Amino acid sequence: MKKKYLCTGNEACGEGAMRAGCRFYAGYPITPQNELTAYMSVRMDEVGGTFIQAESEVSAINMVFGASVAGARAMTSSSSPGISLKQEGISYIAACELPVVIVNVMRGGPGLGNIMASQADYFQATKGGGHGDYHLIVLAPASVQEMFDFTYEAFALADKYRNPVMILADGTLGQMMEPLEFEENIPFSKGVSKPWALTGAKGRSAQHVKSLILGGKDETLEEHNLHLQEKYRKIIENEVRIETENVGGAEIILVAYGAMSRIGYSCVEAMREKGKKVGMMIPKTLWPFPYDEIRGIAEKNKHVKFLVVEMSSGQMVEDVRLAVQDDKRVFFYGRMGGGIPTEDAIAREILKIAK
Amino acid sequence: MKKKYLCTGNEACGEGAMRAGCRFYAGYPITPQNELTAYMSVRMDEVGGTFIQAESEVSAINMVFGASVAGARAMTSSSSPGISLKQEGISYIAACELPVVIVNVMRGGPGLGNIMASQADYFQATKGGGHGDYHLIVLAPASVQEMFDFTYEAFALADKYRNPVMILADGTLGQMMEPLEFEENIPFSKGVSKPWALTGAKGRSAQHVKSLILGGKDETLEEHNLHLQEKYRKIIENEVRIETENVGGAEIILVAYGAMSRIGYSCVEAMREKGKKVGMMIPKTLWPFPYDEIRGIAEKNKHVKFLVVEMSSGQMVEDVRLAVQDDKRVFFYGRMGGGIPTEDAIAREILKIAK
Amino acid sequence: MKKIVTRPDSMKDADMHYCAGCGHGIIHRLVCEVIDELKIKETTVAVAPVGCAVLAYDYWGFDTTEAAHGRTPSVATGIKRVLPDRLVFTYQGDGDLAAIGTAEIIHAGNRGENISVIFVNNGVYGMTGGQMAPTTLLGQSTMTTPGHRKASRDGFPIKITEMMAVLPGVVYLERTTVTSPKEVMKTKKAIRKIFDIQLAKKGFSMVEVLSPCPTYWGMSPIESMKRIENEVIKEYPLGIIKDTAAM
Amino acid sequence: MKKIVTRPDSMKDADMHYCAGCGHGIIHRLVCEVIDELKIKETTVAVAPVGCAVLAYDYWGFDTTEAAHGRTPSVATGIKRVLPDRLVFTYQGDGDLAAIGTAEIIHAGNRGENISVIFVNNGVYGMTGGQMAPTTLLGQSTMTTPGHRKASRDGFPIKITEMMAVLPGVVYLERTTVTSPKEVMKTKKAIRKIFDIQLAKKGFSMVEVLSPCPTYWGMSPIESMKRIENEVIKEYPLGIIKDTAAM
Amino acid sequence: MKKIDESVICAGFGGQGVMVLGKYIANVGMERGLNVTWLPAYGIEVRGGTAHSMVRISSSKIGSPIPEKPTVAIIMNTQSLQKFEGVVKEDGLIILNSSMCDKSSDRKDIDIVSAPLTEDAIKLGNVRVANMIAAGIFAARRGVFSREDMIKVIEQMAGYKKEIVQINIKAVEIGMMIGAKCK
Amino acid sequence: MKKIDESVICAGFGGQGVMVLGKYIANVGMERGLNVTWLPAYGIEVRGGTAHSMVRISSSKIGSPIPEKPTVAIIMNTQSLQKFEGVVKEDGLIILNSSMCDKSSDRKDIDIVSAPLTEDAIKLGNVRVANMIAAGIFAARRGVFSREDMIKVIEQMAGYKKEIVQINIKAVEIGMMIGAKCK
Amino acid sequence: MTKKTVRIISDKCKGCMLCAEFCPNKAIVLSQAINPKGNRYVILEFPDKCTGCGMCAVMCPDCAIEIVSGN
Amino acid sequence: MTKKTVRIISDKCKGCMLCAEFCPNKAIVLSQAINPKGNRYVILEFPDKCTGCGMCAVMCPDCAIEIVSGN
Ligand SMILES: Cc1ncc(C[n+]2csc(CCOP(=O)(O)OP(=O)(O)O)c2C)c(N)n1
Ligand SMILES: Cc1ncc(C[n+]2csc(CCOP(=O)(O)OP(=O)(O)O)c2C)c(N)n1
Ligand code: SF4
Ligand code: SF4
Ligand code: SF4
Ligand code: SF4
Ligand code: SF4
Ligand code: SF4
Ligand SMILES: [Mg+2]
Ligand SMILES: [Mg+2]
Repeated sequence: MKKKYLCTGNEACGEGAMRAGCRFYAGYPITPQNELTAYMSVRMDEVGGTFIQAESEVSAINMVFGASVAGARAMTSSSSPGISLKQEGISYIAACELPVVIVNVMRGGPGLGNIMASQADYFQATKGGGHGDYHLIVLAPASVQEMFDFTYEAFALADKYRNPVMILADGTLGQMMEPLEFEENIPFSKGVSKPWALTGAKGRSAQHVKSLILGGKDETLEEHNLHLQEKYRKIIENEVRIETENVGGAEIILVAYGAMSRIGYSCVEAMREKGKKVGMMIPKTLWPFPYDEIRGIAEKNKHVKFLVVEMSSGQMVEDVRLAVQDDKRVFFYGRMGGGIPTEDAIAREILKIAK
Repeated sequence: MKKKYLCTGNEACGEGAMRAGCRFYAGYPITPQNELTAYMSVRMDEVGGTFIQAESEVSAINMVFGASVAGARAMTSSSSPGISLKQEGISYIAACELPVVIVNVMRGGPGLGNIMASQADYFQATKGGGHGDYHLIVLAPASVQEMFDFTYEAFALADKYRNPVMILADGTLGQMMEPLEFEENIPFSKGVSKPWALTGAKGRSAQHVKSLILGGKDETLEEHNLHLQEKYRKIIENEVRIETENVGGAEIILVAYGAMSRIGYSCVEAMREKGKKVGMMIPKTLWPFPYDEIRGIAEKNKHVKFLVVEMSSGQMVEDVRLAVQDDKRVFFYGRMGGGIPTEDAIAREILKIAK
Repeated sequence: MKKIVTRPDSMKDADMHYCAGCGHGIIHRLVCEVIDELKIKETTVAVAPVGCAVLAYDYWGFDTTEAAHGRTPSVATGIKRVLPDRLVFTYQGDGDLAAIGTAEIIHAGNRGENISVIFVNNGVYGMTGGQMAPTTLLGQSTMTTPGHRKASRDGFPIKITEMMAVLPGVVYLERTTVTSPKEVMKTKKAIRKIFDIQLAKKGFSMVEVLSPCPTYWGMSPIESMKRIENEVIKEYPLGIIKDTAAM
Repeated sequence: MKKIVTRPDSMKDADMHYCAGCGHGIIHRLVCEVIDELKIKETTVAVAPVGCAVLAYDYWGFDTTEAAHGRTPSVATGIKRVLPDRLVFTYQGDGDLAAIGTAEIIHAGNRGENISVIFVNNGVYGMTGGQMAPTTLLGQSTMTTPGHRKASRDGFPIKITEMMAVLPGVVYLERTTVTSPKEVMKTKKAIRKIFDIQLAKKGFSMVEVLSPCPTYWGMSPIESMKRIENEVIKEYPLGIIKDTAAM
Repeated sequence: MKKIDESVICAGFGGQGVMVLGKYIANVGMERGLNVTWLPAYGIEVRGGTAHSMVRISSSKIGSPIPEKPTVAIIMNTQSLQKFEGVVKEDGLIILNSSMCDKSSDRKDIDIVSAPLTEDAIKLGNVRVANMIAAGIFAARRGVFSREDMIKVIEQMAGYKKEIVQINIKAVEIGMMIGAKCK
Repeated sequence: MKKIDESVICAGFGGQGVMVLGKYIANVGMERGLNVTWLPAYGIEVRGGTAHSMVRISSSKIGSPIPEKPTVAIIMNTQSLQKFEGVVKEDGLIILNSSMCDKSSDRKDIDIVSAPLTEDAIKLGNVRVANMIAAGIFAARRGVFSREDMIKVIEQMAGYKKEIVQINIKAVEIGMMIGAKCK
Repeated sequence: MTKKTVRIISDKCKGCMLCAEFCPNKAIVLSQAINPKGNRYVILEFPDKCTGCGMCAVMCPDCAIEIVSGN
Repeated sequence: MTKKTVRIISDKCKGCMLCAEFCPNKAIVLSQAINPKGNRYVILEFPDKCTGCGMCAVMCPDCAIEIVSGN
């Protein structure tokens, strides 16, 4: 039976994790994701899983490292400053190919900033905030339902590719409420078998998890990197997701993700009612980024223009430029530090471009 | 009088800092930059400055935050994993507009990786490894002399713009020796006056340094961000640096920075001797990136192709693509995890493209 | 009409954002009173934490900087080494000091940095909405300890001040509270003491103040004061914990 | 010919990268001997540090993971909570444990995590080439203390084990060394003890082993052992520091 | 089904229940089978001060959870009136807690219901149900929810505490009466 | 000025002074007014094992500090011979420490000087100056540095410790003799 | 000598009642009124009882109490 | 009963001399030879003195010493 709850994005994210079989959560309080941490404390207590309020974000990311090493489905969450502190740990997790889910409910930055919604950690999430050549799979939910669905799926993706997955949300998504629907009796996901996990060398020889690769007898670090790149290529091939609305025949296509795409949608709907030919592209994976999909549209229709709207000074717009390869067709409108582009303002930008 | 020393890049960097009047250094050991830390311990002791071996990289970056708040020229250094740990601090420093110099002598990653040279932290340095919309000025020396010169200048740039500056080097640059020449009696730079520094509210009203901006009576975080963006625009206008060699009439232009540009140079020289029309572009500032300079060449000569060579899976190449706006003309060759593209291998790539 | 007691000179005339009955307000004022007594308003640089007291600089009339959460002592170290003649102090909550900033406070103490630390232990994360702090008492309920804090699941209330007593670089440690005028005055005396120690260049010192958070303790300010006296003090006894400052 | 004493079963037949006379080699072997005695090779998961012992997994014949520098106890916490029936221990240098990992070790102890910690105190950063460690003695010269370590500039040698004794979650603490066969056997007994404590689910325990780093102490292995006996032990006295495990 | 598109701002001091009010209205909308969103805004201050929540209720897919021109503003104190008076859509509704607002609105293009909600709530026996009176006014005035819709959700949200359910129902009913009566 | 372009690999065990040897040669080059680079390579192991350093000396601007085809390889142990024998440029030079290498090189296209450097050094009174003998051989054989160049830099590098300066000069001189003599 | 007494800055008062609790003479009580910040505040209900001892001011977290002397 | 004695795995030995130092009977000495890893190693110079007590093995950081019995 499907049940319908009115709940926040933070809670939906937590419940998605629980339903996916996440049984280890470590986090450290920070607004605007505190409801998620609190929710996990209660739910883990109910099911006998582990909830740890770590002494810091640095410790929390390394606790999930450990839990993942031991084979558990593990998650941590934070908001921008806390995610910055996790960057070393994230690089290690990616290097060790550990399936871990990391949630960033972004807030206004840089520095302490404020607790309003923001999308200014896009580069950090998609280009590598940590050191070295690695990638997170970055999912961008745009509704409470997607906070649940994407988190649920994140664990499967993480296990499938042995790769960390980030849920990149923002303060609006985390704190807004919408009806959430899911099958009451979907079984708690059991995850996949993990022969690489360290559970004791019983019936097999001892094994290790590590990212220090000095060469010599074992593979070189370069080989390991090539292996990672090969994996990333597979992810790019299989996992790109984007939603499009009325792009055929559009003169202008709005590109936005997350909460921003919701506002964009309202704006586009209103403009279409007024007869404007405005379409929309909503990336759901930020890495891998839907370059081909956007480039495809740009090449098919040589006159279509793109307006990228973000709650930042312009980060995803670089990826759209890389896709379109013609700066004259790519426009940007954004606000920072907790400012949210309004429908009106977006509409004005569209009209400006249309001229 | 000019003196000439044979010294390592790490030492040259340290001496550059000392000559620039840096009197506060905090760091934490990590290979391949240990010579720099050790050098600073000795030199600070000599001149009565402060050297602190902090308990961690996190603490070190926040110590230089404090030293900078108090008006000193301050520096910290580390290598890739340690720089990841500094990301929160860096975002705070950028947000608080503190002049601080940060040195990253990159090593193989991700994770613990190894201690060989690498350029895989380009994205982290240039797009923002920390949270929020901020930029570091990123300088990319390519010789021991430039390790000195760029570090010396980094302090002036940091003060001029009240912005953190990163020296992005790698294990090769840090550990190689070359003759270093500088004026023995250039005065230790005194820095500029810093009315914003917190030295006690004597003869003025109390003031603060902060990045939490809630709006209300003071400016909003959005206004603060707009101010930062305005500053970044000025830096872009004034501070872009790139060296070019034989780009006029070139059929292929090699683009590389740092130690990689040295190997590239050898390769290009050899090919030119064989009559190949190969030029070279060596970005010296990675942020601000020389988009216009590269785009200028690309537009002037519609047939020239670009080969970007990096010790990474391809990071700067994205910026070159953004500049050129035509993927068919931008090629990449790179190695990872301590692998260094050889002259031979680069030559092969050039010949492949030339066909 | 003459004002005999009024807002201290170094305290700005601003409304504080704290909840009714919050200990931060009292302790803020005490800091300012001591600074006025010592006439060092013009030579003080304070470091505010991330926590409810993050806006301390809006209330204090001397130079004050922000610090990243928990890194308060590192920031103070940077300032003090550059300006050894200024009075430099940190003001930190228990999350800031005893959780995320554990390494920073211990190593600042171990280096014997000549700074003063005011550690406001309210047993909870006030700013983020009432989660467990490392100092939360067993049996106390918070947002992240379903039911209440259980040692087996959540660990023990941490006595960081007692731990720091082991460090040779730390010369003075005292625990006080603000539950009555008498205790408030003792707290003020303790703050005066650690500032004096710094001015005499004796090294690192700290006052831990047991302070109420009525909002997240879920009780009135008066009940909160009683709770400190009846429960909190049992776990965190008041008094001088270390004194090798020889002053 | 019968082998009476030989490489322990759970120790791989690999040449270790350690310098001649390095204490890590001895302690590695002791760990394996205890694991063999307890017959838990198949149910042990170890956490190696970043430090000279980073390659411990190349020498140990049981499951071993890397951990980021200093985060060793957090990684062990993650593993142990998921696999409460496995023996989980960390092996950490003094830089790893007492500098960058200060917060992690203290809070793992404070949570009373049921893990065992082997803390190899060699008073120096071996792996990175001989910089000061927080445990470096005053007067000792290192790569980052021009002249030698001075308290006024570089702080004091830190007694983290004594600090941890304050924590209720920590049930057993002992300091040993490897300067003679007798001391080596005591160290082995201590390792056995903390593993037994964990197997009995009594909580967090730790052995600190004073260990030589001949290379960066600039002396021969034998001189290094003498230095421990004559100098290091004075600062770091041997013996049981805490025992509330009731075993 | 009639096309419904309501967006409600509930604004007031921290203690006035403007968050719960919004959630309640959103819940009723959901029970009615409509799409709904709810979004809090805690203002610029960390704690204390004025806050508001935003609700959208629609028979079609909801994009933005941030109504730029809300159809309804429930205003619990003076500060909030200043902030939101101007943004309400023409033909919209302002519900004004006259107990805590020292002036009313001059707008002629909207429906304004002003009532001493705090005092009415105190009369009812609990100052905290002022918000539910406002909810009742909203229901009656905009005609999107029936009495049954409103009561069902109270029972769900308040759960087992019978007295609380009762007083909340009372408050809503009084609100609906006020809403029906006023012009 | 004659065009000079030498690149030297110095390879051996950790304790054999291959790092200092490289630095020394680079220093002499710098004193001669040439462009030089020196680069260490600690191999894959953290400590112990085989290491090498790379020197370039040139009358023109030096690009890469990593010689792909070095003109000279100074080989102090067997492992290093295996590693570098093949990369030396034709017409290049291999200097071989026969005390620690159990075989020599078969290459016919290069100049090979094999001498028991360790034993010679022990005879001189300090096993650690084996590397300086190699430096002397290099100087004599490639003809880029004069005896004066070599000695001046020893004095600069070894500084005030007279005996050390003396034994190093001796070692270089012996090396130059070996270099001049061998064919 | 003029008597010392108390001046309560009611706009700053948050009604926490710490002053009232610790007034040895119970001179302070909570008023019914609400200040512009939405808080009930305290008043010196019994000026005659006040000795100007200052205990209330010592406890006030919001600098809402001054001790004054004068006519 | 067969006598216990010592077997030194010279390829593993790094010549640290801890075994020799702690041998109660001074049965072990450093040889002049160098093993393939470039280290001088120890040998059981005086087998007769060896009682098989195992002290040397306890001290060896490199598992280079075994105690054996047999003919
Ligand atoms: C890196 C980082 N992590 C988390 C937070 C969120 N945060 C702000 S204050 C705080 C803790 C506040 O508790 P405490 O230090 O006890 O101060 P109080 O508010 O109780 O006075 C936290 C976790 C942050 N701002 N930065
Ligand atoms: C984040 C980070 N910082 C620094 C380093 C460099 N590093 C490697 S090991 C080490 C310290 C080693 O000292 P210790 O823990 O005492 O171990 P030892 O080598 O002495 O056994 C350091 C600083 C690193 N790898 N990662
Ligand atoms: S939440 Fe607690 S600590 Fe924070 S202001 Fe309110 S009462 Fe004070
Ligand atoms: S450097 Fe020191 S700790 Fe490291 S292996 Fe060598 S002797 Fe051991
Ligand atoms: S001054 Fe003393 S007597 Fe007067 S109101 Fe205050 S506490 Fe009471
Ligand atoms: S103590 Fe201060 S804030 Fe509290 S009630 Fe008294 S005057 Fe008001
Ligand atoms: S077994 Fe005993 S007697 Fe024999 S060599 Fe070893 S230490 Fe000496
Ligand atoms: S203790 Fe071991 S390594 Fe050291 S000399 Fe003896 S046999 Fe060799
Ligand atoms: Mg607190
Ligand atoms: Mg150590």
